[in-house]
Amino acid sequence: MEGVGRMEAEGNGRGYLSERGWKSWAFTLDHKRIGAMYLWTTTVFFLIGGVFALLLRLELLSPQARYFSNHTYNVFFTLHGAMMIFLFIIPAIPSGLGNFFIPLHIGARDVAFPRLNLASYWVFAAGFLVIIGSLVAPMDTGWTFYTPYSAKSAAAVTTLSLGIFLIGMSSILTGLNFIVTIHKLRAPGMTWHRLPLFIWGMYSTSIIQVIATPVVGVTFLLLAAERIFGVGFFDPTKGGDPVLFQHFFWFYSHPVVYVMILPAMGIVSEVIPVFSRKPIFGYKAIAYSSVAIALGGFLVWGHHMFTSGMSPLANAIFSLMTFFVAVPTAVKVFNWTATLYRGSITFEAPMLYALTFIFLFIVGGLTGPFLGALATNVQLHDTYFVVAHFHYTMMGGTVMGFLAGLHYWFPKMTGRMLNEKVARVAWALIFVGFNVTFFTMFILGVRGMPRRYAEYLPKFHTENVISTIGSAVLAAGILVMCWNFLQGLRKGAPAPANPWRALSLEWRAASPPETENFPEIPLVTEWPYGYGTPKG
Amino acid sequence: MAHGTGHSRRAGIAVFVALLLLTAVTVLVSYVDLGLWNTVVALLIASVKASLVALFFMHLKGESRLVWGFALFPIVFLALILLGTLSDTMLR
Amino acid sequence: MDNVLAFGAASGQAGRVDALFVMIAVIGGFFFFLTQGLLIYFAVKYRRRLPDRDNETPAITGNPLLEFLWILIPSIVVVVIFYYGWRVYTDQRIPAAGATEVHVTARQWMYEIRYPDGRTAINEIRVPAGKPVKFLLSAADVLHGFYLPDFRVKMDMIPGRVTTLWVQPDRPGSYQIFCTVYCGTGHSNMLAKLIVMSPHEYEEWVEHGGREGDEGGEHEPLVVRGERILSNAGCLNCHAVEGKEKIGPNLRGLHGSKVPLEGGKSVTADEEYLRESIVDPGEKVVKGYPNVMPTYKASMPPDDVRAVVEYLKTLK
Amino acid sequence: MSDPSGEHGDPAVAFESAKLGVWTFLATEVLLFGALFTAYTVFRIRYPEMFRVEHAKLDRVLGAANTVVLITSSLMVVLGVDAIKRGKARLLEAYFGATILLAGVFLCVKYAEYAAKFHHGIYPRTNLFFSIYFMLTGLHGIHVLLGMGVLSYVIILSRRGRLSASYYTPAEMSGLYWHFVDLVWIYLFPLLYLVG
Repeated sequence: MEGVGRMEAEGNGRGYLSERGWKSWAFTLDHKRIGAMYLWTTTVFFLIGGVFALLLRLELLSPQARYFSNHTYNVFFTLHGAMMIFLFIIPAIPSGLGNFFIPLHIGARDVAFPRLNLASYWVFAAGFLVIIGSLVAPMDTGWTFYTPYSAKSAAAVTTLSLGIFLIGMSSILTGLNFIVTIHKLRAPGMTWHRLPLFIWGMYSTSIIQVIATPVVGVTFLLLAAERIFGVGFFDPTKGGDPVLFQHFFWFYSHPVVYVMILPAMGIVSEVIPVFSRKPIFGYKAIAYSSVAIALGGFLVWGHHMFTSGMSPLANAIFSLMTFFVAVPTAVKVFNWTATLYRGSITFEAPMLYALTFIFLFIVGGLTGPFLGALATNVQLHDTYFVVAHFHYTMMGGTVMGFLAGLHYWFPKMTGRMLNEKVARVAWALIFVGFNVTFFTMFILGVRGMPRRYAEYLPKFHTENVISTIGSAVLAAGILVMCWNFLQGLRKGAPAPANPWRALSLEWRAASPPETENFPEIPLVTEWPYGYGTPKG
Repeated sequence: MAHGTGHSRRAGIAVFVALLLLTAVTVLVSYVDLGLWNTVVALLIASVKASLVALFFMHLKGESRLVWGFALFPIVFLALILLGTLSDTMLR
Repeated sequence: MDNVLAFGAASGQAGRVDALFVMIAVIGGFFFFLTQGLLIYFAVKYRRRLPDRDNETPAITGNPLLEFLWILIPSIVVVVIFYYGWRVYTDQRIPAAGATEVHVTARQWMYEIRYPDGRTAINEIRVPAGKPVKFLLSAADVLHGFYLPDFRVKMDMIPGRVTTLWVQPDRPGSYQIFCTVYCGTGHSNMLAKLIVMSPHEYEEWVEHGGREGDEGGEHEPLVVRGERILSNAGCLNCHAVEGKEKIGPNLRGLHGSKVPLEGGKSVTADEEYLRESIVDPGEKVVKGYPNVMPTYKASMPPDDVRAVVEYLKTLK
Repeated sequence: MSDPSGEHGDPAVAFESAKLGVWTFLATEVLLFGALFTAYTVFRIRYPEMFRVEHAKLDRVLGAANTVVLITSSLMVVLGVDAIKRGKARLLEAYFGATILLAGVFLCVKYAEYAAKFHHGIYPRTNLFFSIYFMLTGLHGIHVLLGMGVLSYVIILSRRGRLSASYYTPAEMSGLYWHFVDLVWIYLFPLLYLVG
């Protein structure tokens, strides 16, 4: 695939990767290097979190405690949840891929505040070090830290609170940086309606990070204060209200699922047109639905609390709002599907993962109304149905989007191509393993198995065994994929500047991009989805 | 970039005096028992003071719509977390 | 619409929840096959055929009517689902007149039941069929849950507050109760039963003093009786007989053994020690175990304690 | 919305970016205090009697004095920023120095109030009103401390001759932050000291 346009700088060696030595990384102000550091860090935590998940599945092979005590099981599911949420899925796409590609997408040399960007990474690093430090007395509270249990637990909750506060700060600063970057540093001619949809997703995400994260920050401060000073906001014996903790927690933690999913949706919106050779269908609808989801996401936090003894009015309002936030998500799915219509579709790994995202996200999305409707929520809440729904949207959604992005941009980030055959084998294993693991959990949930159970009644045995087998297949897929990435890094074929013949700006930079990104700031004259012929 | 002028200094001092007066008023009113109205009056005065600070000290008055947006935006969410939480705690 | 799902609904209310479930499943199923079908159909039909001519796709960028429709139709559908879900829920929350009230207090890791006439029990609620029951739920330490899957209902149990849950059990039978809010080490062992008896049996049971110990008859051997009480009173939620330890020490081989206590002393586990550990567990806490066991002074009469101790003595 | 430029070098873009960044940061701060204000409202509605009795234990004269101190410090910042816009770096340093001094006075008064409370056996754990009082004023106090740090940094920059009539972004931005700290206190004072 020889150069598509004369504008493109051909990859001349290692680009932004030329400089060597740890100092060139630790003190770098280059958004690409900072993004790469986030990607490495978060991927490691993804793998660690995955190991915990496998240990959980292993224990659930038998109804009775066999390999670990109940306490150990509880520690494992807490660590699985907390690591996956706070150290992988929240930072992975926004801070990792976002850092790398926002400036490249909008035609800027860097983010608005490069020093702040580096500081964000190190605050993040401090946060995860503190969290690792809290393992001296590992948490057994679940990643939701519900009071009063978390206020009484003998585990190092105070330390962990501090760690999550730091992670939150990093997240806020990154979001702030992106907002300003997108407002102020777009290349000439890059109007809002010429922005790639990934940028719309990232912008909406950043808004949520800036608005919602401080609330969870202060919530964890209050939890720490409750343990240190005996402050009683959440302590019923002092007149406090444990449910207030849940309000604060979910005011952040519900919008934050959109921090996870919106950038992934952005990636899918990038990948689908490129591999269908068609313009994206309904650009404005996709762009504005990202914003609508981000804002609407703030109105629905109460649906995590329908059985928490909330007032009937609050239950009704939050249920209604929950349903409305489903509409813009549905719109996106319809638009992606319509983009495929009359395309010329190829199935390279990024496209496979993007299509998988849509497929699994539809399952996750359509199981949402069961949980949004009050009466069925009362039945299904806190059962494996919720676990399955959550994993279909977050792992089937966000993680598949993340993998689509990694495969799509791997040539750009590293200057090397991946082995397509191995990538497809990995994809097949992941797809099958995922569905076997998590679809079974819907059945478990409908049959009434509560979540967070170290031991369970024998009648749930069969499904749990099937699910565990699925998780092994899934893990095998992930391993093959990791191996493929490492092989690609070491000896992948050199990548051209634009292997996928895509139109967005990052492909005009070299692979890997030079530190300055572009030889000169590009002048933008059209949107990035001009595929196809106008009168085809 | 607007440069400092005598006018902006005079405006700053005028706002300062207004803030002092309003502080005095709110303290004096608090000694009178108005029932629930004490809270309303106190919050009203505080909001006037806050607006003065934002408009003049923080130059919101002459800012672009973008900055206005970012200044007002969080207040919507403040209202949201308050009302959302109260819709539960007040009506249980 | 009873029994629409594979596992039985235990009440009319549950049937309505199932009907809602089926409705959402049908609507969801329709959209599932529509979207997934189109996705797969397009992916297959429009796969690349002519590598060198793949820029000859039509540049379709949108279709206002289509986009309007697929905003409008989902909006209507979700409002309908919301309304139905809300109605079923509201009806479910309003208790029928004349409900029997049962107080349930959760603590780590058991349910303490108190009936209006003062009877108490652990982890076992008995009610007559055909009469509404209202549970007044509370928690003594941390958040717990009260989930009756057969009735499709659950409610969190919150310290310092009373929440309520109401069911109309129609058919006699034994129904599982789960704790659904994570509450610590023993969370998954925090199980209880709702036993719905025919009105006639229930009357008889109440007249006999409403104790679980009595269905074995007067000539039941003490050890058999002790074993039954042990499993009914929730002891096994925290104490395994053998195998992997749960929250407290295992029971097999306990009698006669030397037990190290918190504070450095130790004691031989004789009958008196076992008795005391049941009615006043905080008095002598075994070294290395949390002091979390509640007292059984009120819920287990001396005869029953004696039976349990006799049974423990057989676990060699 | 101004035309995008994509260039870092442009000082006008840098100034606008910094300003937008600070306002975005302040949005975060609003929600940070917002959670505590929500807790305040919830408990005040639930326990009106406790709030009425307990708030009387606070010294409203000291609170008012501190309000005046903070408002004055805000004026100092306004005058300081105005000075550097006219190129008078020494004057900026003097005004910002005065601000830091006033912030110190504010914290001393706060310290005296805390000490008096502790002396009377009143701690954050005493009751919900004082839980809220200590959390809100404590969090605000931390902001004052941070503000003192930021203002000191601006003074150092100015002493090194880095600020001028054509480049005064750090002074302006630290000023925005300081006014916000003042603005939060404008609400804290009546809510905690004046109405119960």
